Amino acid sequence: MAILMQGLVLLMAGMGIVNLFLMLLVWVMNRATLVVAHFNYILPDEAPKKKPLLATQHVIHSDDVLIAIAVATAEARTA
Amino acid sequence: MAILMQGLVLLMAGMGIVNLFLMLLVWVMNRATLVVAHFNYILPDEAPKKKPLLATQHVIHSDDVLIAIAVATAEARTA
Amino acid sequence: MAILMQGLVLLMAGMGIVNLFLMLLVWVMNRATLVVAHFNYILPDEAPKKKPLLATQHVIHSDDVLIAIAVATAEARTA
Amino acid sequence: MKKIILSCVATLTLVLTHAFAGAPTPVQAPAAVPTVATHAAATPSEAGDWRTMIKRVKALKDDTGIAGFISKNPPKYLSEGYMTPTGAMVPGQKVKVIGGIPYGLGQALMIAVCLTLLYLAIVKEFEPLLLLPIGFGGLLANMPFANVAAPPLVDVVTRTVTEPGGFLYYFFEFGISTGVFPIMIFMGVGAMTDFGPLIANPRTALLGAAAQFGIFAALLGALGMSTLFPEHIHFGLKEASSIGIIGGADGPTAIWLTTKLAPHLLGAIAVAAYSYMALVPIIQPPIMKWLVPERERKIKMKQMRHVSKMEKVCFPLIVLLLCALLLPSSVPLIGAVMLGNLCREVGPSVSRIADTMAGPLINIVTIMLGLAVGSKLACEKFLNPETLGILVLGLIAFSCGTAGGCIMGRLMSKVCKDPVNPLIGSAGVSAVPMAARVSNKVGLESDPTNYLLMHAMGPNVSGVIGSAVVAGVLYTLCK
Amino acid sequence: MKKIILSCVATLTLVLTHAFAGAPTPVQAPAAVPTVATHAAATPSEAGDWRTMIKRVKALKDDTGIAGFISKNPPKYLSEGYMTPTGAMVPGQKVKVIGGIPYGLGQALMIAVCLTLLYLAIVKEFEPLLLLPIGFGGLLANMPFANVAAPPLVDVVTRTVTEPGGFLYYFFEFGISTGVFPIMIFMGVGAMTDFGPLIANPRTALLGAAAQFGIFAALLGALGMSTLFPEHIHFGLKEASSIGIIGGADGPTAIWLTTKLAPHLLGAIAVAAYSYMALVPIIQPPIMKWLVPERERKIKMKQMRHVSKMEKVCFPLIVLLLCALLLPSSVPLIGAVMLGNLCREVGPSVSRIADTMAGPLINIVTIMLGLAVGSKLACEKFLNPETLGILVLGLIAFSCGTAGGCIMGRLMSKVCKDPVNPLIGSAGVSAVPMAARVSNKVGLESDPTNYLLMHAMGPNVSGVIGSAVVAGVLYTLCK
Amino acid sequence: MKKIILSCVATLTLVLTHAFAGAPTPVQAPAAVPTVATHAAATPSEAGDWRTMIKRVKALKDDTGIAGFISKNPPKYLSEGYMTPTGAMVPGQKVKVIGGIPYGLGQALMIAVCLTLLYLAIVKEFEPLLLLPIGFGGLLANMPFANVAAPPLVDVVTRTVTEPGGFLYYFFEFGISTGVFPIMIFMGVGAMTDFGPLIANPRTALLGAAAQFGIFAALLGALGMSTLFPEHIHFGLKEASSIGIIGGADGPTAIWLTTKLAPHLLGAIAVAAYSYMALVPIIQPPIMKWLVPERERKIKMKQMRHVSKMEKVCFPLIVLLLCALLLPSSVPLIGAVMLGNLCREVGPSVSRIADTMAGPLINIVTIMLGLAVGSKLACEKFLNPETLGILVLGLIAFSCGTAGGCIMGRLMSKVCKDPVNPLIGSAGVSAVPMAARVSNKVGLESDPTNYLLMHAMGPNVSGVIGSAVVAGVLYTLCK
Ligand code: NA
Ligand code: NA
Ligand code: NA
Repeated sequence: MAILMQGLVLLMAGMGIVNLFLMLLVWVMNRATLVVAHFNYILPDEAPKKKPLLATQHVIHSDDVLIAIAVATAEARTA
Repeated sequence: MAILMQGLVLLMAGMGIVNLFLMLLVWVMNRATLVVAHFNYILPDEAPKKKPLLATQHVIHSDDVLIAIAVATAEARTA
Repeated sequence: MAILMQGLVLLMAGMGIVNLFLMLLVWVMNRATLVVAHFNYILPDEAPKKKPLLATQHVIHSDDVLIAIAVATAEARTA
Repeated sequence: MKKIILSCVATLTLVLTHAFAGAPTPVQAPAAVPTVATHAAATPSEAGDWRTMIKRVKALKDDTGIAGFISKNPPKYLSEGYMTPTGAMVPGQKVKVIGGIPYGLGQALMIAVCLTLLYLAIVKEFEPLLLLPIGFGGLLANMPFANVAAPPLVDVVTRTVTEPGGFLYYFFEFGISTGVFPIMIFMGVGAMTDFGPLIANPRTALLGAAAQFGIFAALLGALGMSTLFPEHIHFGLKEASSIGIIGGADGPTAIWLTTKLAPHLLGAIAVAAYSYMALVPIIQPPIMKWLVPERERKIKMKQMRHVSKMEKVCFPLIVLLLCALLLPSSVPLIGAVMLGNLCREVGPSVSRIADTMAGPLINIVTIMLGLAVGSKLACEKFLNPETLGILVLGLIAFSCGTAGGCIMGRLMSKVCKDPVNPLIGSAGVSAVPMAARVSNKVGLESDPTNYLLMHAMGPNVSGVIGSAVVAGVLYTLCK
Repeated sequence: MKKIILSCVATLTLVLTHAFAGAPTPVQAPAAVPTVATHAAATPSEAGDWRTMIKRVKALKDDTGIAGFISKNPPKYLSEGYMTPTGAMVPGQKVKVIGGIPYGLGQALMIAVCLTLLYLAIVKEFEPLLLLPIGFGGLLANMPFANVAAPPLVDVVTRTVTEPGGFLYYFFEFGISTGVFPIMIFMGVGAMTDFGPLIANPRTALLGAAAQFGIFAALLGALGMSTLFPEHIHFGLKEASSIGIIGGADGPTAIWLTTKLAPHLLGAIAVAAYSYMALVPIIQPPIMKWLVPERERKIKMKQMRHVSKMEKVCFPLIVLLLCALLLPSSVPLIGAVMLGNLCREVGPSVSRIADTMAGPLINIVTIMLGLAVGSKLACEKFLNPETLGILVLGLIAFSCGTAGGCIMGRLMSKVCKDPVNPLIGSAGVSAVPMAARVSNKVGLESDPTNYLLMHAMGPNVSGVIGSAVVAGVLYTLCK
Repeated sequence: MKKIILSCVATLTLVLTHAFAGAPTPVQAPAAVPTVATHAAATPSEAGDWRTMIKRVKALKDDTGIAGFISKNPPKYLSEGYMTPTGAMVPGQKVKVIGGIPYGLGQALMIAVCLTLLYLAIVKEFEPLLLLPIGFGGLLANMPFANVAAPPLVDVVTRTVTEPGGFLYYFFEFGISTGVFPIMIFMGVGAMTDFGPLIANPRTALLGAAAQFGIFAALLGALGMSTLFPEHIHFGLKEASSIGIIGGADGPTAIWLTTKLAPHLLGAIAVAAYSYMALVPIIQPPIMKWLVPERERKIKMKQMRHVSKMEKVCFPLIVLLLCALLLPSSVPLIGAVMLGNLCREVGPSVSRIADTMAGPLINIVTIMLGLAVGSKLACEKFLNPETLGILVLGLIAFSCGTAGGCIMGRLMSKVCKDPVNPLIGSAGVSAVPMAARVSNKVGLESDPTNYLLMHAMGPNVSGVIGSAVVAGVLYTLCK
């Protein structure tokens, strides 16, 4: 049973710490947002934000190209 | 000469083992094909099988494709 | 001061060596150019030199795009 | 075709049987010739005549996998200990497989287990990027005499390596023992994660905190189990903590902590963690529906505000500094995530780095990490009631985490001014982005126009931070 | 929302304060029960009852970063020494931060320094690919108790690792101590560099030689400084050589040489080298304008001849063989560049290799190298007058290198038949391709139709060879 | 231009000659001043005055490559032995180059050999992805005093590394000594290989078995050679096995086995293996035409049946399990190929892994493996009659393998119901996909409508399995 009591202490300490930490984070971020708002000019948003993705994800298949061509051709025909 | 005899034993043992192993493989595969045929539904074939190739090849940017389409369409229209 | 004198020796030796080395290189290259000129047939220049780029950067085979455009245009024209 | 095979088999079987049978062949002459090596470079293998070689060929049958699977004994390096190349002495262990079954049979059973893992990974698509390498690593490591995960043989006197170890041994020592692989995976995770939804709505971080309750529920459960069944299950605080961290639903965090606290459970815990992550769409919905009434499931949340680049760049630094001030033991994990995320958010000037972290680097490390973790699926460590316990506790961890998140969601829904849909609480267990998708799906079932995905990403990514924090705390308190 | 946070904080604070306060809680019973471990697998952490655990929880407050930042003592492994996993004994050092300030405060200051580096890297885009990882590595390494750069704990008797080291420790030992990372970066540099302009116009190599004068100017300066201020600055020949090499304006060369000659200065020197490389567009133009009269800035150079593939393929081999004949100590650096370049020029048949060197490989190594170098930004080594000296000397190095190149440019302009614009001399400091762009820009200011970029690439790339040569010479003479 | 070079050369030569000549320069004063180091941090290099430095500068001439090439002695670490960083003692060897020529001259000859390799790789496109790094590695390793492949200097008492080793040393120890690199290459090979043609037509596996005859022919040849010329050629069973495996026509298999059995032959065997693989289109056709009559060369084979995804996924597991049951020693090689192939066939869900194995991972490993293997092209091991023997035996191996495949092809052609073109037998030596293309080409010469490529891929890929099996057997029998 002694070990169960230790586990209980762990539970309380652990949940307490993770909650405190994330609450503090919430508080800091709420503050920081206000502050940072004045400094947005330092790092302006880029127009079309490109997100680094998995390298293999950009991989396109010639199929895609073929579809693209098909679409393009179709549009051209109806143009 | 003793060592040549050892080599000869190696030859016989080695060729024997590799032949036995691959014959066994042939036999197992012939059997397996029959069995697997009933379970093809588990992993159905994909329509256009994509083969993993060198990562650096074939990575394309959708932008490029879009530009290609645009150019193609434009040219087609003016054609 | 002794150490400063050592530094001075280092300076003279170092600048001397790097100058000598690169002069020698200049001399060798001037010679080599003349010699190599006769052997250009061994490794003929490729038509459009492709430069190694960052792998993740979407190396494309411009050929693909060109082919795509060509096909699209052709199809569009005959449409 | 059949004929040729049969005739060849016949001939060769004859030859080999003969050899195996040790029948005195007619060629007796060489026996009289003294077989002293004929030149200086003669290696020991040349000494002896062709009979020696035939003996060796015959001996091959004792080294087949078949012989291994019916053998009783574990590999020598396990039972008798060994010296590592750096000179450390690893002591031998008493290796005992469940039910006292022979070691070889245990290995055969583990191969069946690994094939099941591969089935789940390939056919059921259970986190295939990790479970396929883990399963394959386990497969290789359990093949008798293949020594794929064996340490090198070291001459105890000269300290030279006389036979290199298996490649899985090197992968493990290089990346898992040092803790480097999980850290590198976390860099990639950071480079792939968008903390925007959390920055836009910081209070959802509390849901990510509440969902860590699963970790501690499983921890208590593990201690309870070993109190209830002291003769079958032996979980101390270290083991219980490692098992609990399954509820963090973050593979790298689980591997990192388990390697440090309870390395003998690494195989089972990694398998449980990734399996349950794949099962999130099955485990969570019933709990969510049970805890959140239909009415609250329909709550629509306000559209999220825009988050500026400056905020996104500052966020990783803020989290890291907070962590440094309060919880240094979580700094390696949080630091790695935040490094990756910083590179991601800084944009084009460092996109080479961010793309590499989220691409080739994480892929390469994933392969080696999966195989190395799989190499710890040894029968004496996996085939026992404790593994069953771990599987049960892992389920408890995920369920309680989901419940914790949902309950906190309902509490926030009541207290907060802005509407909060409690369903996003379940996303706090991380398992990014699966859990967020589940929140979205369950929400859509109640109201087909209510898209919760982006809102659920807040707790989802804060769950990653939350479980890294808990891992640091558990490490400090239990090491 | 606020309410919930506040109420939770209140409750939890209560609980934790209680625990920290060590108040006797009502549950006294277990105290009487002997807490002998209940089963065989009992680990030490289970011994003791819940009070032990509460004590540990309380002890957490001594391990927070806050406690660390106000602590006086450096980490034990630094002051008392340690054994590496391979059995080497690293002796303890007398660690003293400038002004005798407590070590924790020193770390806090270093974190501020690293945040400044990150600011420069992210906002000012100072060589962000390197300075971001370096700054982040420094940040992590200076977080107290986080042990991100700590060596593993090794049991001195059994030689087993009882606690793995931090991941920055492993990055450093793996790639920097061995010198492998700078070499691999150089392979990538070679695979990205076009030596064509140098081959077309070999005499521009002399500009690359003259620009190495900056290295020796800074070297002499360093020796002078330590003669002038013997009580504050202690630069011997090794330190002076490492500082001088900043003037080579090649990161990998600087890191390679400094690791061998003066590893304690690695952090400061790497930071200085990359910072000044980023500052080239600010440092160089005034010097160039001062040394080159307007008239000569307008000189138009002849269009460059075509360079055949055969020449480009032979070039790396010729340079390497010359280097092998005369300066073996420069072979590792030159060899790596030339290997990369050879693969690049050979074309399609080995483009897989060249693309990998210039892509995933250099990227992966850059991440690890940057972080590992950053881990050497320790306060006792960075916060002292010597760092200030290094920064001043680095500026001297770049300036004198620029001057040397320009003066040689004017000399060549006078002597050579074909016109030479002295402005391309400044590109000899390497910092590829920034310095060449500066030559081009300054040239355009005098004559908007005079494009010098391609002509400046000659001295620019020969500067890489030049400083690798100097690094080899300095290593041989000063080691 | 010429003038400036000449005048500079003149001046500098004057200065340096002066220095080298040791002429007493006018400045005599400092000699009287005691040159005690002026401050605490004084390193030994500062002790002594400027004359010490001039002496060192003069001594440079003894360390040039030119001096090295005319020196008689091998590097000290070779002749006197050394301690590795992990504390192993590597004993010194009696180093003797062929004909008793000085070691330096031997190195110069090896550089010529490596330049020839580079020529073959670059101009003749002989397996350039491997032969270019191998040739370049050999080039670097044979440059005197460059220490590119030298082990680190270790202080025997404190065990600390006083000077790091060369980068090729680290590549070798990291990836070749441990056997990890060939395994990783094999993963990539698996991820690039389509076993479909073998699955569709399993009996072609027998052709892959028969082609392994080349291995044993060369093995016997090696033993015969050393019986015939006992004073020049010393091949024991281990050496003969390693030489034989050249006939497997699989680089990684050859490197893996040779590292374990006869590491001193690694350079020569790797070079022979890759060279002959490149020469397959020249070696095979005459043998094929000689052994297969025109009539049989025209045989058209039935179109191949479709192979389902399920079959392709099961295949690697079946092969691996068979191998585990019968030949555990082949499991590492076969396992790696089958892991890669499984990832490939499973499809999109793990394509990240498969693409990485077949892309960045195999490329990175190829660079390091090639360089490391090249570093073993030392003159005392390469410049001797044994290398000539290896080259001859390699040719025998490829020829006999081709013959074995063709003869088995004719046998099958006679026995089997479905038509079999014997030409596909020669593809059994692997050298994927070159040998299959040769079968196709020779077939087309007899009948321009008969495309054998896909049919030849069956024996081609089964040859990979076959030689891995043989490698395992040889390792077990000869180690
Ligand atoms: Na989590
Ligand atoms: Na330079
Ligand atoms: Na083969």
